[in-house]
Amino acid sequence: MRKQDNTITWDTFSEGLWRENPVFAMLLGMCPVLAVTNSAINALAMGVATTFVLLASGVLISLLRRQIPKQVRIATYIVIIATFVTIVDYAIQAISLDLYNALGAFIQLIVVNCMILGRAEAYASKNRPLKAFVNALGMGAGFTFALLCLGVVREVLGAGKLFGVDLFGPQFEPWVVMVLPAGGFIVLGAWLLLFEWFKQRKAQSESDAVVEVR
Amino acid sequence: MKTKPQIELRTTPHAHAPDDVVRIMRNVVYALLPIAGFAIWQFGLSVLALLITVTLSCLLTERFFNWMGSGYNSLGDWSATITGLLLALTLPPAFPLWMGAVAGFAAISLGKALFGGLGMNVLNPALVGRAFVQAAFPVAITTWTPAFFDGRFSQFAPSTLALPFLRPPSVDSWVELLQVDAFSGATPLALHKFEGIQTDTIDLLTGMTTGSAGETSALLILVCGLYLAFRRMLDWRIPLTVMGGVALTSVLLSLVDPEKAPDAIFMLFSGGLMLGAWFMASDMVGSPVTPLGVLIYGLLIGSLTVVIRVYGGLTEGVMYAILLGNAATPLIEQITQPRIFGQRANK
Amino acid sequence: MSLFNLFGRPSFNHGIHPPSNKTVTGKTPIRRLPFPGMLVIPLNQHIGKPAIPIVKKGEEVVRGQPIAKADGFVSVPIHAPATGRIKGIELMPTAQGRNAPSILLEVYEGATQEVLWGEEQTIGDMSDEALRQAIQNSGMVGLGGAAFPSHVKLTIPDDKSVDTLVVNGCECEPYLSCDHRMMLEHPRPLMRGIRYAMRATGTKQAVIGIEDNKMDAVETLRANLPRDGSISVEAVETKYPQGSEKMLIKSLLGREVPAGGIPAEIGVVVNNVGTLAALGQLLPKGEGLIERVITVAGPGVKHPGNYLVPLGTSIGFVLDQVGYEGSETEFILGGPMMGPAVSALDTPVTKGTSGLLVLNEPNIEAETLRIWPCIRCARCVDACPMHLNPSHLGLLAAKRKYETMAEEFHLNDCFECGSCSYVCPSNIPLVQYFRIAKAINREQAA
Amino acid sequence: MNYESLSFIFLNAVLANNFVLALFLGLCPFLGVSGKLNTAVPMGLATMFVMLVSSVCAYGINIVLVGLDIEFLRLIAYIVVIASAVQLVEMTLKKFSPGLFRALGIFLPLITTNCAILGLALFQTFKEYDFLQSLVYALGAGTGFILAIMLMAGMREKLELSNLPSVTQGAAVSLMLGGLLSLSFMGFAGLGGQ
Amino acid sequence: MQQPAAPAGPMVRTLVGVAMLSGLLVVLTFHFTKPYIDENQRRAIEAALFQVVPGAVTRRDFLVTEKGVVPATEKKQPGDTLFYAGYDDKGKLLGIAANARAQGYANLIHLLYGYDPVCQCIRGIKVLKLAETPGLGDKIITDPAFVANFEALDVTLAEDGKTLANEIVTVKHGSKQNQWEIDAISGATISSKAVGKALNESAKALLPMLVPNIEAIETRSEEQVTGDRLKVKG
Ligand SMILES: Cc1cc2nc3c(=O)[nH]c(=O)nc-3n(C[C@H](O)[C@H](O)[C@H](O)COP(=O)(O)O)c2cc1C
Ligand SMILES: Cc1cc2nc3c(=O)[nH]c(=O)nc-3n(C[C@H](O)[C@H](O)[C@H](O)COP(=O)(O)O)c2cc1C
Ligand SMILES: Cc1cc2nc3c(=O)[nH]c(=O)nc-3n(C[C@H](O)[C@H](O)[C@H](O)COP(=O)(O)O)c2cc1C
Ligand SMILES: Cc1cc2nc3c(=O)[nH]c(=O)nc-3n(C[C@H](O)[C@H](O)[C@H](O)CO)c2cc1C
Ligand code: SF4
Ligand code: SF4
Ligand code: SF4
Ligand code: SF4
Ligand code: FES
Repeated sequence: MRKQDNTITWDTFSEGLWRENPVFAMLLGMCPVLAVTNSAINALAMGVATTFVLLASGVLISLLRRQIPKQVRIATYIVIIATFVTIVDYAIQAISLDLYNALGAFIQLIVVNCMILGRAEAYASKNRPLKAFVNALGMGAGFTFALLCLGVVREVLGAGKLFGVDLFGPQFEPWVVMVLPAGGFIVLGAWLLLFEWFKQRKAQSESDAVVEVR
Repeated sequence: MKTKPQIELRTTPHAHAPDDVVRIMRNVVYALLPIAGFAIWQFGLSVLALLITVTLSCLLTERFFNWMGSGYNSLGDWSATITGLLLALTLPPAFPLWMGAVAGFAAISLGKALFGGLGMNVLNPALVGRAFVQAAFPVAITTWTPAFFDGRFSQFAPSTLALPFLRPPSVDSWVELLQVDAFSGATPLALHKFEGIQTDTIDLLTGMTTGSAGETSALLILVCGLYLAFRRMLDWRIPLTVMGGVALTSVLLSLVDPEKAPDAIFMLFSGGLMLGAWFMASDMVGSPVTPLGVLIYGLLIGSLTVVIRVYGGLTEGVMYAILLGNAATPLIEQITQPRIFGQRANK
Repeated sequence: MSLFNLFGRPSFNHGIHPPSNKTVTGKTPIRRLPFPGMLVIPLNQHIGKPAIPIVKKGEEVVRGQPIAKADGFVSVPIHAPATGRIKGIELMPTAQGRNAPSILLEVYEGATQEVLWGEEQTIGDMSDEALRQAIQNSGMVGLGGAAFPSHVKLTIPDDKSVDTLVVNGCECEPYLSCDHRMMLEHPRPLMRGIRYAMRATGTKQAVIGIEDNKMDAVETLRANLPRDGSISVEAVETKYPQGSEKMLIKSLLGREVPAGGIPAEIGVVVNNVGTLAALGQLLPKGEGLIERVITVAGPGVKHPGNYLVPLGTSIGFVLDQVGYEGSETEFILGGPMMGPAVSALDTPVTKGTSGLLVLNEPNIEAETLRIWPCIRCARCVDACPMHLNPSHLGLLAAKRKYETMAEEFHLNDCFECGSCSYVCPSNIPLVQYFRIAKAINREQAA
Repeated sequence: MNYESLSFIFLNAVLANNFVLALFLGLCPFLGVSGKLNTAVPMGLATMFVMLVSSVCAYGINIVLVGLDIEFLRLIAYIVVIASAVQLVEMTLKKFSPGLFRALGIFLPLITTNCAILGLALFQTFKEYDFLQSLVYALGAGTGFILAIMLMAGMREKLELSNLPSVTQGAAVSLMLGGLLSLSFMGFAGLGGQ
Repeated sequence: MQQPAAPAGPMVRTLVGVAMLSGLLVVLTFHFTKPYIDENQRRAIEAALFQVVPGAVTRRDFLVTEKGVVPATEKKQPGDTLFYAGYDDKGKLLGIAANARAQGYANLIHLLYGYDPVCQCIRGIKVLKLAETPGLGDKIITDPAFVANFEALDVTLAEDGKTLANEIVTVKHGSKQNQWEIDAISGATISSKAVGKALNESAKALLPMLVPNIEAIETRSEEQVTGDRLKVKG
């Protein structure tokens, strides 16, 4: 169990970026990760929306953490999260219907993204609002980063565009599979493979180094 | 006693059947060569180039993953060659070469190397490659060109030589210039599904149709398949049950839904069914080892093929049916473990 | 696949068809080999407790004299195969690779081939009890390979009853033809032995099963059948392992021995033709088992054939007598499918040895040694006479899931016939895996 | 109002628009619990069961919400009601059918707030299915989920006995398999289209 | 959420408090964003409407109910069909637009089509939602030859006024003969057929109800020009 420690360090923010990246390291909230990343703009919007919910619910839960009895905490968290999701939902509708249509039901499904509930339970309910905020910002950034990793690859290969900007001209033949569901699985699988490969290579060269020192 | 000989100690049995993996695979390659030859004769240079490109791409990918992994060179077992040849034979004749190379790469990497190489894959690598490009380049893979046009040995189809990553030019004007009237671009299955035109069974058997490079002549495929079956290099139960599944489902559907009733003979000899049944469903790596499992597997593939062809959005369903059959194989195998000798009380 | 066997001979499902390689040896009559200078006679030539020596170092023995006595019921005595002097009792290598206590007998030069021990007995006057005792006294064990004491097998427990004696003349292993020659050359002792076995077990019916590549033996035996019709001869399909008792019973009688059970549970006793012929020969004279016929064959052998060999003769001596080329690398006691390879040429021939096979380099191509991953071709599944799933067992073994193999996939019903390894195009040493798995499971259980 | 036939709704949800493989819903349990067949099957059954419960709940609440013209509370209402309904069912099950509870029970809390469940409730509302259609939709979605997770579990059990390269062990290979399965399911596209 | 052995007071207080807070936030958001969302939706609908009814600048919404065609001022009941009427700046009816949908290759294709009562034909279609394969199925939007099918697609009613004189059919590419046929896109026959099927079914259901009542919507009444903003569900 984490000790109550009020200092905010770089780590508070950065652990979500890489070491505990919700997507690449913990495989949380996979559905939106795969479903809405067929273009970079959707990925970004989803990332921002999720980050907003993460931040707002994190701070509110942290503020109320002493008031919420243990028995009803999950129910309370869900209601709070659902509230912010509804707010985001309407906000996006107000900003752009096209974006709203592209993201489909997945904005509303942020409610059940276990990363958010997980953070609420494991972090926000145990830390000061500011610290929860910083951590949520890191987690949100990590989540958005992962979504972008997928969105960029899938849009570039699948449509020849990046953020809607044509990259290769009209002669480019897009790889349609990339924007289809199968492509989502495969691209995420490929990213994981790549990271794993780097990790193993690093571990390998580290163990080689140890041998050399001896 | 004489000089002490060098004694080798091996475990039983000390005899071994003459077949080994290399020999089986080499024979499959032999059996594929006539089919490839016919495809070249039928469609000309484009198919020749496609066969070479795709096979090369498979071999290079295999070698690349050898190098990434164990370092052990597995090209000698011929399985990547089979994958390449079969994959090329399932592609449309005018398929751009660069897309063929992508297909080969996807086949070996996604379909095989990822799972540990020969024998470890779950789904048929060649079909994984084809399914990948079917989803990636749906236009190119549904572009059919006529067979037996004059000058097929002196010119490529314009789409064949498209530059990598670039959209292949449309073949429409080229096809019109060829002025072939005997064979339109549409495959027998498309003709049947969208225009209600039924191709002659004789034409289906002899390959006087269009379609994927190697799927046209049902008879030739049958002969090559039977060669392997008689040499026990493939399990004849699989093609037989697949074909049985097709026939059975066709007959059943004609009872249930006479309006859409498929014609069993047509279903059997059109499209990629023969090639799929004899060379791809029969890939033992993705099929069950248990006898009862083989029966279920074959019937499943056969019936899925007909259902997709008749009720689905696609004209052809063999590829997906086999992939789904492969995916279901572990489950099928689990429920069909053989009853061992003496297990049932005999009274 | 038995598709082409719909109208063929009776048979079992699955199994394999290795080339039989019996054309030469099957036509060669049995010949007798001379005594070697020294015989090494292991005390554990049979399944059960080793025999207890009753001779001392330096003692003189005559051919046929008992030199070790049975230790309890599941054990048999041993008789001296030649006249000579006991050199000692020492640990010597055996076919199993382990060293075992053995009696060393120095054979007198020019020792006689006459058997100098034994009293004639009238079998018809004996009680069943006495008959079984006489069988034990003869030191008889199954000559079919398992070397299980014959009197034990012929003693039917009170809670079981046996109706049929199956006589196993299949000799399904490639190369081997000693049983074949036995049937051709000694049909009368065989019939006698069958009648003794029927008496001992109380069966009224006996069936001799012979593979249909030995139709001459079928005819010879048919010509020698007793009139009363209690004994019959049946030709069965030539297929390995037709000679395994479970398979043969299935072929001849259509009954399946329950998994993990013995034939007596379904009212059958199985004996090898060699066993019964020997019994028919020895019992009336009250002699013991001191020699046996072995097939010596293989590409490396100059004069392949069937030889009557005193027990305890080293295989090196046998090979010197029949002549062999120097490039051989593999020596096998028994047939190529189940016989163990031996590591030393001073390994002795014992009661359970049915053949000596010499394979040389061309038979063991380098290519066949390469092991590929299982390609799931299902050939092993279609070959396994026990209807196991060797493919899956092999994969499990490679991942060391030995317990799963036994608990869910019937590992212990595998009788190591080698059919699966024989057909495997990936050259996976399946039988070897299974043997290791069983051994490790046994160790874990102990 | 929606005029899709029941059989079309069912087949479409099972095959062509499979919740996991085409719509990306319920991936966490799909990836997390598909390692072994004997946990995947109860998980699938539990999911189907919860889908049926939540389909009924969502249909009911939606009538109330539309009636009161407070549709903007839909999300909150759905999630709360579905979660409580599943809790209630869980408690009833525990009391009256301990056997069933033991088989499915451990999975229930895991999936009450999973996106396949909520997604189903939202989709049936968007598609304006009537009661029977909603029920069939839930049945189809559940069947599709069971199908997908069983196929996946079978394949992963098989892979357990193969020699995976060290980099592909773990989640990556499951995702790739999911991708290939999704490719294979594309064959069902357009089923019943014409 | 284990129930027992907790002081009920704080529990209830928290739940009620959170629920109220959440309700408040949601209601505030709803009210704050509603005008924008409505505006967005109006623009979206009108953009589509004005595209399929060329020349239209204002619109009115109607419902086909059991009672006949009524202005869409009441709440839509299950079974009612919504359509939009488009007028030029002088208030003359130019055409009506209605929704149609059918199963395409990947999923349902949602369309809005414009009906011209003068020529008794469909004057244009707009794809609202589709999940067809990019490069193939989405040619129903991008292929000019296909779009040209809807310059004047004949949907004359049969003499009895209960159905269409000729059902709309999609025919193989290059074989269009009649004004009520749709020339399919080669390579995307399924998507093309879905469009035909969607139009056919919608027109068959809507037009027999609409045409006899066309006078009722012929002119717009002033008060409804702007006030009418009906919510369309996503
Ligand atoms: C430990 C052991 C106990 C046996 N007990 C009996 C028995 O009680 N009755 C019998 O007929 N055979 C018995 N057998 C013999 C076997 O059934 C079988 O004949 C023998 O193992 C030879 O097998 P094979 O003939 O397949 O080579 C026994 C074998 C062993 C190894
Ligand atoms: C794979 C296998 C093959 C066998 N083949 C023969 C055979 O061909 N002939 C034979 O007499 N016994 C054969 N046996 C041994 C028989 O199962 C059985 O042990 C024997 O016939 C019993 O006779 P015995 O006790 O007189 O040796 C075989 C056993 C196994 C496991
Ligand atoms: C991956 C893939 C995606 C496809 N997508 C569509 C599509 O979105 N719309 C469509 O009408 N046909 C699509 N098709 C093609 C159809 O299956 C079918 O081949 C085609 O509609 C037949 O039309 P044709 O007879 O004009 O060639 C697709 C095919 C594949 C392989
Ligand atoms: C009868 C037979 C059929 C085969 N069919 C295929 C096939 O359809 N696709 C393929 O990639 N490899 C095929 N192979 C080659 C090999 O089994 C395949 O590459 C393995 O799946 C690789 O693990 C076949 C081999 C044999 C012996
Ligand atoms: S030793 Fe060989 S030939 Fe003899 S019975 Fe056994 S397996 Fe058959
Ligand atoms: S060795 Fe065992 S597994 Fe192999 S075929 Fe013989 S009985 Fe079957
Ligand atoms: S025979 Fe060998 S390669 Fe074939 S299934 Fe059996 S173990 Fe695998
Ligand atoms: S709690 Fe829900 S979202 Fe989280 S892993 Fe489980 S199923 Fe997925
Ligand atoms: S199940 Fe969909 S995000 Fe977890």
